[in-house]
Amino acid sequence: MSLLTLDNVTIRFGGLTAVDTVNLEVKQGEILALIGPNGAGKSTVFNLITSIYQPTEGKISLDGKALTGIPTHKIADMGITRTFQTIRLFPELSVLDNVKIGAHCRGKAGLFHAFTRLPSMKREEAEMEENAIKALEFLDLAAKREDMAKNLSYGEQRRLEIARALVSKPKILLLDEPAAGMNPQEKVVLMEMIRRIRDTGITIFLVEHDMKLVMGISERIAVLDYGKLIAKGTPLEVRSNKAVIEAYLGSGEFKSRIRR
Amino acid sequence: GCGASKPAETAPSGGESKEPIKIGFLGAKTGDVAIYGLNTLKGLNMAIEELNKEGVLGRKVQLVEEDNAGQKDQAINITNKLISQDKVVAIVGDPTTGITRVAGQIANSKNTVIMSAGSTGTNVVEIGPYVFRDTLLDTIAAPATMKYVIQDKGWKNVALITSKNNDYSVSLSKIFSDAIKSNGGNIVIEEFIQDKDTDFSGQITKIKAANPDVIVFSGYYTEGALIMKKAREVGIKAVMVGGDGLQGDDLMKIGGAAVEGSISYAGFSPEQPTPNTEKFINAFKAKYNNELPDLFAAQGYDALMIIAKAIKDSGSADPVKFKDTLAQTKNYDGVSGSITFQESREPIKSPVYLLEVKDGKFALLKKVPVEVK
Amino acid sequence: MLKLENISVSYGSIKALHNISLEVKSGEIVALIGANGAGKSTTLRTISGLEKPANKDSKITFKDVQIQGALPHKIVEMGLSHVPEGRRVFPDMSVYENLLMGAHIRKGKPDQGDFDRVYHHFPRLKERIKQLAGTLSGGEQQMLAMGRALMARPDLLLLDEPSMGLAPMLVEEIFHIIEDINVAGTTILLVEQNAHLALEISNRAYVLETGEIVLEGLARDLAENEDIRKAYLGE
Amino acid sequence: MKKLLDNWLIQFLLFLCVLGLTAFITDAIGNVLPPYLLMIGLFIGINLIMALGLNLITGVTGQLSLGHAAFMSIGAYASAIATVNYHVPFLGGVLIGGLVACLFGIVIGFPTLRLTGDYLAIATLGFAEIVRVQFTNMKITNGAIGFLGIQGSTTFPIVMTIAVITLVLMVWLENSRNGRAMLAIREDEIASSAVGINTTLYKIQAFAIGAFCAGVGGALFAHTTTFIQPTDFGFMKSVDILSIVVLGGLGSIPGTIIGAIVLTAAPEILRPLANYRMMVYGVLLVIIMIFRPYGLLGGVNLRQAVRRAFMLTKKKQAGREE
Amino acid sequence: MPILNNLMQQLVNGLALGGIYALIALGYTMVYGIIGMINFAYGEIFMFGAYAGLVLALTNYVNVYTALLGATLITMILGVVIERVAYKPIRRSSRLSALISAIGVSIFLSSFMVRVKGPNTRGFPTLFENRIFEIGNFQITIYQIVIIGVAGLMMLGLHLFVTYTKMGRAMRACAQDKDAASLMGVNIDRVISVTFAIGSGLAGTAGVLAGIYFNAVQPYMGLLAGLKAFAAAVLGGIGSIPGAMIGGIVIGLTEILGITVNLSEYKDAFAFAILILVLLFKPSGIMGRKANKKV
Ligand SMILES: Nc1ncnc2c1ncn2[C@@H]1O[C@H](COP(=O)(O)OP(=O)(O)OP(=O)(O)O)[C@@H](O)[C@H]1O
Ligand SMILES: Nc1ncnc2c1ncn2[C@@H]1O[C@H](COP(=O)(O)OP(=O)(O)OP(=O)(O)O)[C@@H](O)[C@H]1O
Ligand SMILES: [Mg+2]
Ligand SMILES: [Mg+2]
Repeated sequence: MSLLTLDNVTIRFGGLTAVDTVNLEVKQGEILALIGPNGAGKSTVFNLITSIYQPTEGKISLDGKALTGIPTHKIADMGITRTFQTIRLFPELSVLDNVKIGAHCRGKAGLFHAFTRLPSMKREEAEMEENAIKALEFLDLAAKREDMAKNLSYGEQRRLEIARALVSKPKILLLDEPAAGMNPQEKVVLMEMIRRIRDTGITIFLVEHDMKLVMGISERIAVLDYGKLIAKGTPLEVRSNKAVIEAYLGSGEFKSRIRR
Repeated sequence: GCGASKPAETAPSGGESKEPIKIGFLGAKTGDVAIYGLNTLKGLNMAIEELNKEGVLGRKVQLVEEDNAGQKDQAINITNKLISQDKVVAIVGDPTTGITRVAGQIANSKNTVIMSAGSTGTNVVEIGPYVFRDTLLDTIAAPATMKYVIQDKGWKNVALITSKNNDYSVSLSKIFSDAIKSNGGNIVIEEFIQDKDTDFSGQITKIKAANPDVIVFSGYYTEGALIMKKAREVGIKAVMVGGDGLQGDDLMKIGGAAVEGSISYAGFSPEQPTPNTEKFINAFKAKYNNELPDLFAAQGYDALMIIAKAIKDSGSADPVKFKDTLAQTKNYDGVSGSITFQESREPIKSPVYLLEVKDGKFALLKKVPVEVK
Repeated sequence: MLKLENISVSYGSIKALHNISLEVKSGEIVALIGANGAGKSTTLRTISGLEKPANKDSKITFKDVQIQGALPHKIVEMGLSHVPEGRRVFPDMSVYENLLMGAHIRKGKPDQGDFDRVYHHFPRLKERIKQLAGTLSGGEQQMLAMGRALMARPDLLLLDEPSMGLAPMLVEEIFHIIEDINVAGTTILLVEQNAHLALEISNRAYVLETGEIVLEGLARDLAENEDIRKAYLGE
Repeated sequence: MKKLLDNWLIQFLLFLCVLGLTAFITDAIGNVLPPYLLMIGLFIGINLIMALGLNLITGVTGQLSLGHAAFMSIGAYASAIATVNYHVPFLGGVLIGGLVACLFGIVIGFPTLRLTGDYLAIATLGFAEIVRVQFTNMKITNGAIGFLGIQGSTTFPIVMTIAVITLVLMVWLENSRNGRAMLAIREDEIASSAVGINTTLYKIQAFAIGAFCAGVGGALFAHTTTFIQPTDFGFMKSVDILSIVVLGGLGSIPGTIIGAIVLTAAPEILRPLANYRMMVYGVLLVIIMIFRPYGLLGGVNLRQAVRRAFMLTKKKQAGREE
Repeated sequence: MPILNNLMQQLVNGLALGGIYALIALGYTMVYGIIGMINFAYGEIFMFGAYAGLVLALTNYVNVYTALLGATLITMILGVVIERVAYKPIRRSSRLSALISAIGVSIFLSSFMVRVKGPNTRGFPTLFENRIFEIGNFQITIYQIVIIGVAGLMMLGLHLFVTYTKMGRAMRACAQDKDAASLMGVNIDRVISVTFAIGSGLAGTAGVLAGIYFNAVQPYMGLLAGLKAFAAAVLGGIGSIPGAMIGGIVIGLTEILGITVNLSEYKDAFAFAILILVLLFKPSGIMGRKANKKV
């Protein structure tokens, strides 16, 4: 059952075709990883899905509904949220506010409510706060809820981004290099978290360069090179794909050339 | 009650008190319109110096000067401060109509005399019995000027230029335009500028094409000079005619040869002075580095002197009392001409001086006496 | 070559470093590893003059000259290059201009040899010579940042997480390049999350935890250390 | 559920009490304070109302506006025309002033809010200049000559009451879903839209509310001076209001209050300096920015402090109830 | 065809006026582009330049070149001092703080000039004789030619300097990332000083030329000039040097066009309306690069 479908999606920047006729389906409830060399077009795929870029050609749809031309902010309403490769938090706001803002599209209160503070609005606020704290607890950030986001360390900021994306209860969560800047220990924890998120019914679409993580949790992997899909399959299949090894994986066994 | 908290009443009226009589100055010392305020102030300081040689009712006169930077909210604050904190008996200023209207409301409600030494617009003295001005009214001078220009000079085709963001200019242009029509002239082109503009090439190009006999400009001298420079540059031969806004040595300093022949009216002229005026001019030059007094300085000087005279004549420094004496002033021989307050307290100044720029100076063209009804 | 004694640094009320001391000898590769927020980047930023030590008795010696408190450009002129965290390429300049900026401290125009050296390590940069750096992919930007630093022909190179966000093959490549650069005579202080590879190529290493150095020693020894294996190698 | 309703009622009553108290106290102050100080107080109030509006636009939502005086002038003229030409009562005129300005905020907002940063700043500046030129050339405003005969109905208690209402509503807004969305836009627009915030909508909301405040301030100003001219609302007026917001601390409501007090009073306090007054004023701006680069109260997390203070009063109130 | 003649003449008028705006906008856009701050005191530096030129010109010993040079030098120093005193301490805080600081400086400078030189408008002594050329049926003056010529030359010089010299590159690097630039060995303080010196020097030159051309120097002349320069710079695309030139000329032409179609009273509105209109279709100005931030 396909949740998100990319149908012949292409985008060109000037002369450069960053994503080239990509066909891809993300299935309900799975963890799908998108890997590929730097500059292959992975982040661009995410930007296309979230309408930050519009495809030059092709179509993207969620649950059969076309996403093309829909403004970015409505994409979140429809159930797709994401994290960014370069962290984009609300740096001068508290951790809790960051997450509350993440739940924006699940709220209803408008100006009228803001100015009257009717009970219904307070109820929504309380509920939102509760959900936000739950999300923070889930990502082990509850203790930092009053800190300013910019004062968190890199790894914490990455987790906060996930919490913010999660709190809107998306159908599908796009993670762009969530493990970047984390040490192996932290990556293990992150892996566990991603699994648990999926277990709550959220589909995961993941871009990541850490093969331990990718191979460890993904059910399927798609490989992008120069904007083209060069392979699709289970981790096992992909790992042994010649083209993938050549373009991306390398030997996997680093040996110092000069010492030991 | 009315005037219950008036300071002047707490001090017994008459000569016994040694407290100085305080006069407030309201005007801009900084900001766009600072020039008018600062020149008024020069005249005021002259007056104070002179008054303090003998004193008024045996008391010194003291000037409290405040800068409103040309802003209404500051003007309100200052007026309140001058009245309630400094306890002045009269305020001289502001040279502009707009602020005078605002300050006039307050001064009038607090029973303090206010005399503007420059405002020419409508709805000023109508505010109430404490509001005065000693300016030559455009409604009298402008028609007289147009009559001279159109009938005596025969310049029938007029280019009328208005500074659209200057209330003085907009009001004056209306008067000019009516007077032009009633004297049989016709406006061949009407153009607009803004105060502080420096480039008039666009307007002048159009005026040249309209080929007028005369350029009537209702704004201030800076823009006037620049307009004429441009006009001469493109070969327009017509001279400029305008109101007392053109009065100011800077007209010639900036305009040079281009403003030769320009005609304007004024309630004050250093030319062919009366003895009184001559004395003032000499003292002014001595005090201010050989500078010639301008209209604002002369009117500022006169404003304070008229007020002082009213205080002396009524024997009281209480504005409630001396305002009536002030309103009675008739044919006061001021340095800026003779001043009479009508029943409405609107001033009539006589004569109207028609001046022409000659060899870089304002030369008297004609004195037009004004009938006091 | 480089010596840090008693360095403490705070950001407002947050203390990022407490009395750090470490040393890098000429010709070495020294690794600095530690968890997120341990203060690794802060250490590098302090060395290159971007942050000022908070305490008076702190001392940073580079080539026998005390440099604590000096302005970054002075330190750079002495032969130190710093590839900062997050690449920090000049986004509105072309790749070529970025490289030229790298050679800023050198008198006159950099010669073709410098460019060739960079292109040799990073052929991808040669392909993108005219592209604006801001539109490069993450990995391409990392290559540019390192290439840019090499243009200054530094004696000491500070690298802040050079493998972050790179494809596995590239990670290996980058580490080989680091070795090559070192072999060619540049001393290197390397901050890495990828402790595995970092320890593999370094002579010595320091472990930083919440602003303090908790362990130091030969890289080989640390790689064998049980605690380290658990905490930083994810085993 | 019932408890919540009670709570709301209590809060509402408390709000009314505060308003009543403000009116009462300010009225009492008005009777003892000399007119000079009173008028300064009044202008502080007017500036505060306008600055709170700009703070929402620039401080909270992060959209630099250099045209606040335009909304002020729209409010001033609209209310003047309403009260003088159509005999609308004073407070009605103030409301009309706010609403018309708000309308313009929205109309202008739609096309210009696509712009960001300094491009928006210059567009708002340009808009303000266009408005001013328009007022200079309109019949109904009497052009440069100015609009005469406005009743001097503005009083200290009225200004202060409106200021308190504005203040409370602003605090509420900032702590609501809408307020957070605006803050998010200031912090990062792309991330905001990625979490589902319609950035255009909230920017326009901020502009509309900010313009409304400016319009109300303008209306109060017009009914204080009784006479208005287009030159009263020039670029420097916009700068004055912006200075209040930045000097107080961008996005900080208490900062805006302090800013309004300091910058409105400063020209008066500096009067003894006579001819050096404006020079010192300029230097003062520089010095404050150097020593408090984030504004007088910038960087101090007063939002939480205020929240806490609110909780305290609530608790106290609850305590009294028991 | 008198109408056509008229139109040609107005075109020349518009170009000359635009030349002045461009002249002021060049230095503005440069400082703006490098430091990334709206330097509101720029207009006042321009005013200072005009006064410096005036004072020098009145000494009689001075010809037009020395007056220009002297004024340029004085404003260069002024610019550097302002930067050191009022902007450098807050370089790392928000851009709006710097904006307010700049406003403080500009209030100070204009009220200082009122104190020292009085509030009245001053004419400029004739430093060189104006001459009028008749080309066909329209006229162009030496002053106009000089203005347009100098603006064009300055634009070219500045553009070449910023694009191709080491210093220029260092300036652009500072504009994009100061920390990274300092890690390249760029002396940030020096680069910023040089930027201010050049930018302010240009303002000074523009001040003298505008003084000669308009023959009017006044303590508050900087405000409007600064605003127009700001508008021109943004219209052309912030930081783009050719953009400032184009922006200035477009605004000059628009104003004159407003006058030509009998809407003189709306000419300022026209200028800003065109600005807003252009921005709506090209949100980063005529020559501005689209802020192509990769996400
Ligand atoms: N806005 C843009 N303008 C021009 N080129 C762009 C733009 N965005 C991306 N590109 C180019 O498209 C290609 C794909 O970039 P993308 O960021 O998707 O790579 P990626 O696969 O995410 O790489 P990495 O793993 O390094 O993050 C790159 O070559 C990049 O330079
Ligand atoms: N500009 C700053 N303002 C306030 N705190 C900061 C700032 N930069 C860093 N910190 C704090 O200082 C501490 C050390 O940060 P640093 O960036 O040096 O860590 P790191 O070891 O490089 O971590 P990472 O692996 O995540 O890059 C962290 O707690 C961080 O939150
Ligand atoms: Mg990417
Ligand atoms: Mg780091």
